[in-house]
Amino acid sequence: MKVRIDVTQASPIITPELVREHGLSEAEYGRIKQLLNREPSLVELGIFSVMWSEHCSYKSTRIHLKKLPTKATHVLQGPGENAGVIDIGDGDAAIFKMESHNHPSFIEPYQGAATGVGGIMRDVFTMGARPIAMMNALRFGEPTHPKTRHLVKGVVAGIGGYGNCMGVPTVGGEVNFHRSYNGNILVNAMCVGLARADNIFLSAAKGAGNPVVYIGSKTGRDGIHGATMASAEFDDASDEKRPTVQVGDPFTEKLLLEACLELMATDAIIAIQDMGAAGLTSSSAEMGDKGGSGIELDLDKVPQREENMTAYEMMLSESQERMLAVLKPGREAEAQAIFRKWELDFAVIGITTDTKRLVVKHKGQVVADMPITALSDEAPVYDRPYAERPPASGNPAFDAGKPLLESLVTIIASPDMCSRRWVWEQYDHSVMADTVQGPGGDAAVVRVHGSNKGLAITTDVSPRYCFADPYEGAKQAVAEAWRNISAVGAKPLAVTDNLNFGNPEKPDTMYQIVAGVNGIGEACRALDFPVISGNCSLYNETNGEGILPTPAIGAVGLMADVHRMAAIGFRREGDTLILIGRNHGHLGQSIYLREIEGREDGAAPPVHLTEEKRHGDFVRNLIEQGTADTVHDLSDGGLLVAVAEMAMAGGIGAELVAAPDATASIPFFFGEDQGRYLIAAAADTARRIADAAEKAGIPHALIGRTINRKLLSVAGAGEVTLERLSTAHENWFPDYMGGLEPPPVN
Amino acid sequence: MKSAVIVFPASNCDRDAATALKQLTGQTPHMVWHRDSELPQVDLVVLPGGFSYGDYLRCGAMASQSAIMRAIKAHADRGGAVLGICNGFQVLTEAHLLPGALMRNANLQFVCRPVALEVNETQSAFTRKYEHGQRVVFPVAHGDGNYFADDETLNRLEGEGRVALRYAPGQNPNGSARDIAGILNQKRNVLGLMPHPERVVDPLLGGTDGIKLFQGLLETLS
Amino acid sequence: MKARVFVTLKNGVLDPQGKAIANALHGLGFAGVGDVRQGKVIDIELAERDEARARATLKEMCEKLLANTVIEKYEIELQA
Amino acid sequence: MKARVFVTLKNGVLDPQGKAIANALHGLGFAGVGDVRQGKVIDIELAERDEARARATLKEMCEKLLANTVIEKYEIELQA
Ligand SMILES: Nc1ncnc2c1ncn2[C@@H]1O[C@H](COP(=O)(O)OP(=O)(O)O)[C@@H](O)[C@H]1O
Ligand SMILES: [Mg+2]
Repeated sequence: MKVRIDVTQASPIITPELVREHGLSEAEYGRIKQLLNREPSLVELGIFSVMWSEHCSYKSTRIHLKKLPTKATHVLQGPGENAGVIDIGDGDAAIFKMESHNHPSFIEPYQGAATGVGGIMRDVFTMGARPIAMMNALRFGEPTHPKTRHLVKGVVAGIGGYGNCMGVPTVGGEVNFHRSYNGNILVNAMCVGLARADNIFLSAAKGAGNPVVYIGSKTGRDGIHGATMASAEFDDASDEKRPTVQVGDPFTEKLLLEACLELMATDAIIAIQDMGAAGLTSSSAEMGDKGGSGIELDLDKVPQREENMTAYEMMLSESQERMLAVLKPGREAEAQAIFRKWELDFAVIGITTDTKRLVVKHKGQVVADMPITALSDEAPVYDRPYAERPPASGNPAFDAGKPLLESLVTIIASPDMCSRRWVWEQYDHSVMADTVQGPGGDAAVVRVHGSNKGLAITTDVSPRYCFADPYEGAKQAVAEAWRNISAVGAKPLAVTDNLNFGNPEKPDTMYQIVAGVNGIGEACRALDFPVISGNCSLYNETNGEGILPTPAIGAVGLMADVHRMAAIGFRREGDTLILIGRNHGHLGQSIYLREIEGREDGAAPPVHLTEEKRHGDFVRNLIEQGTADTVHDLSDGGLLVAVAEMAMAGGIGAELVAAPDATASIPFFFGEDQGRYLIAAAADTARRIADAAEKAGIPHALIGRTINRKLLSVAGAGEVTLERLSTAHENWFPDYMGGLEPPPVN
Repeated sequence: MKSAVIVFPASNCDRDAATALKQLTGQTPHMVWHRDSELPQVDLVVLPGGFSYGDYLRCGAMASQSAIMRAIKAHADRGGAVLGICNGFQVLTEAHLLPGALMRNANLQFVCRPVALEVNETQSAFTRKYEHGQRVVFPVAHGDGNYFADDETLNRLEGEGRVALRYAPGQNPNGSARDIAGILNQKRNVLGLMPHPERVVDPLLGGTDGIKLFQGLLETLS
Repeated sequence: MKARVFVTLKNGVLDPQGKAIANALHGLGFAGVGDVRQGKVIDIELAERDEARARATLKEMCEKLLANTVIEKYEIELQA
Repeated sequence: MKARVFVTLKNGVLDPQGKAIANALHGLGFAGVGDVRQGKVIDIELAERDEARARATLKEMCEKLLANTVIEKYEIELQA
């Protein structure tokens, strides 16, 4: 953005070009003049440009997001705050949200991912929670793309670099590779925090005459216009247009966390809000808006890292590790003492007013003076046209002669299905000494410190399903998250989403968004699974090429006693394997088709939400009663992949019966029907489980047992050793990353 | 046994250490801020894991200059026990309470995983409850655990029986010289180690192999 | 030929390490310490004997690998 | 006064970062790259104007904080 250079305090002439550079349409600019009754100053133009950006205003998605279910008795705070809050009993609350840092991570993978982690943590601790777990959902381009390796390496190191230093365990996530992400990777990070339900902090700056204080790091010229960048498409010239990338400082953030929690133990705070995208601008406007008050800022008081910063730069800077708070009058000194102890900047930079206006002063001049509603309520809202597309359909043909177990080896060694150990070993997943289940299972489980309760956490979405059928695919993402939480024995409580899509101005993409939101809404209603927070990342396109629709779902569940948690690894030889759920042999859009037949076609698997719920409730009940301790849900790769994962995790082999119909062996073992679980239990327990399923009318089948040899065998199809499976499964990632591509130096 | 856990800016295993101490000694440790210049009356001082000062410049470098370090040195000189875990080990080497240095992991990556160790010396309050050669599994979680010292120092450490813990053959996660995971000072009252014993004191969290370390201290220092 | 490459953060890019070092030096009682910035120095032995060619190669190395030009700048020094 | 401090690993101390860079350079097809070593460069602004005193102060900073003399050596450069 060239504008930075010629900023003068005197009102420049605002040219159409300048308006365009600020990502505003002609009509939007007309609206701004109308709302102000005059031409905006340059600072005001900058403020409008970020507040009206897609990233901050949700102008393309707002009307659709309204349709999501957000309420339940256990929801203490739904969307609209920095993060959502749920009641988890005993006066405890879980606070969580997921957020993207896609564009910055593509430009500078280490710092982009690191600051993404820092940003989402601030969203959670600004509400009074101590972060207790992190997740990350990552999508990269195809492995052979020249940039992929470098991006993987940088992103993973950045997530670890920030999260590890913060001392918050990173307990899980997802990694996918697909060519549609070649030019637009996705880095979605989720943070879960723990607070007392009666000590939650919100961002409404209620009341006039209260001091507005700035805390954390100094303001520099970082990432000016990051929010508008996150709302624009890339093209090949983006390299040159790069705004300064923000560098993360996890050390300062750790101090900020401790200092904020210390201040929150007093009753000095009226409102508090992190400075995320669009920094000072959005934090002050949002706090004023929610509090129904006005805010007056004196920029001369803002702690500055660089000399001669203009008002425009300060208002738009995205320097990290900063917070804005409104205190009760007279409590400044007490707050300052806390921040001084933690060696952080602290400054009173403004005051709340009763004017409902945002007034910004700099060097004795008023550089912006605008009604706050112009930035929030009056921000544009679009009902963008969309073009409905029939979903992909059909159950594709396949070569029934392919050897089953060889295909299994190929699949579990493929980029999307191989072990992610290379990734998660770079994350500290056991710090805080409450990680009961780390990465590698269906859901991570983190104990609520000092209790027997546990929070189960997962993130899920299968973008290939969403591309084939945006509605069913989005339902599937919710259902899979719900299933993963049920599979460890927790009760699914609430959802956060991260809606990653291409350009909403294209009717095709807009349809993906609309259908996706509808699908999420439908599934969340059926599963009693409210959406309590989320984030939208649109314009994930390069040279007109959009990503697969990727509505990532993060979810949290609660278990009463972590000692009863189920896990995927086989525990005993001689256990019976019981499949819960119906096997239709659905191969459309399956991993099998893609990896073995090289095709991405057919219908996405349909999700039957009532079955999903019945099966999940049934399995969770067994776990809660202590009847089942070894459970895995069936998803990518179907039954045979699930069995292989359970065998590798437990180091115990298994033998499986043949498919009921010998000619349909491949769909039986690799089909991706939804709503299914696999349970391993001692023979007599298994009989009881089967009886119970029978009584409840739940489809079930005994499909094999665990054995005292370290191999996996299928009747009539031979066997494969666990060693061969594990080697294939574990080696892809380190082999790929160990390749000759140069590592970045930092 | 009375203990203190030192809190540096961006220590992050301080709570974990305190929880383990409370569980295994029955007494709540004192949490001591790095800027304090005096220690409370304690038998054991724990320098916890974490990223003091963000690991900026060098891990442990800035923390080793904290006001509290002088008191910790005096405590060690008096024969008081000092346990440095992970970042705490780095601080102890930077403060010259232990020889050598901890460098960047050989593969330049942070590593978090359970690692098998061999208890190499049982002649210390920290290791007396283990058998010589016993295998234990503690998790490691560090980016800079690659122990380095010159050959003369390494020979001396081995000769004087001060290599308390070694990574089991084939398990060295960071390239440490002679598979060293933890070392003692000459008086054997200061132990620094990269793996985290405080994370393996609860069967629910992946093992209980760390319990004996705290029990040994409890028996010796009570 | 021996070369020394300096890779430092661009002006205006936050340098958390430099900031922490400055604070630590103040804490140790070193008065009069102003701004501190930390960078990398990379010493490289090259078979190349022609200075111009060496410089060109080093520049390419910096652009491709040694410096992250989004946030860093570099300087090249040749020692005969 | 401005000072530049170089902190590099002593000879004989293994430098995994340097080695990784050398490998990466080879991987990128840069022939004729020999040994590579990576160190730190720390730029410090000082209020001190006397060169001798500045040098003495910087030496103390290095010994106390900037370098770990068990594994590192340092050089000081003053820029008036
Ligand atoms: N896709 C979505 N579904 C539900 N809530 C959403 C979604 N996207 C955003 N929200 C909610 O809208 C609010 C604003 O989001 P955002 O601007 O990302 O917050 P912040 O600036 O705090 O990061 C938040 O409360 C967020 O939880
Ligand atoms: Mg926020």
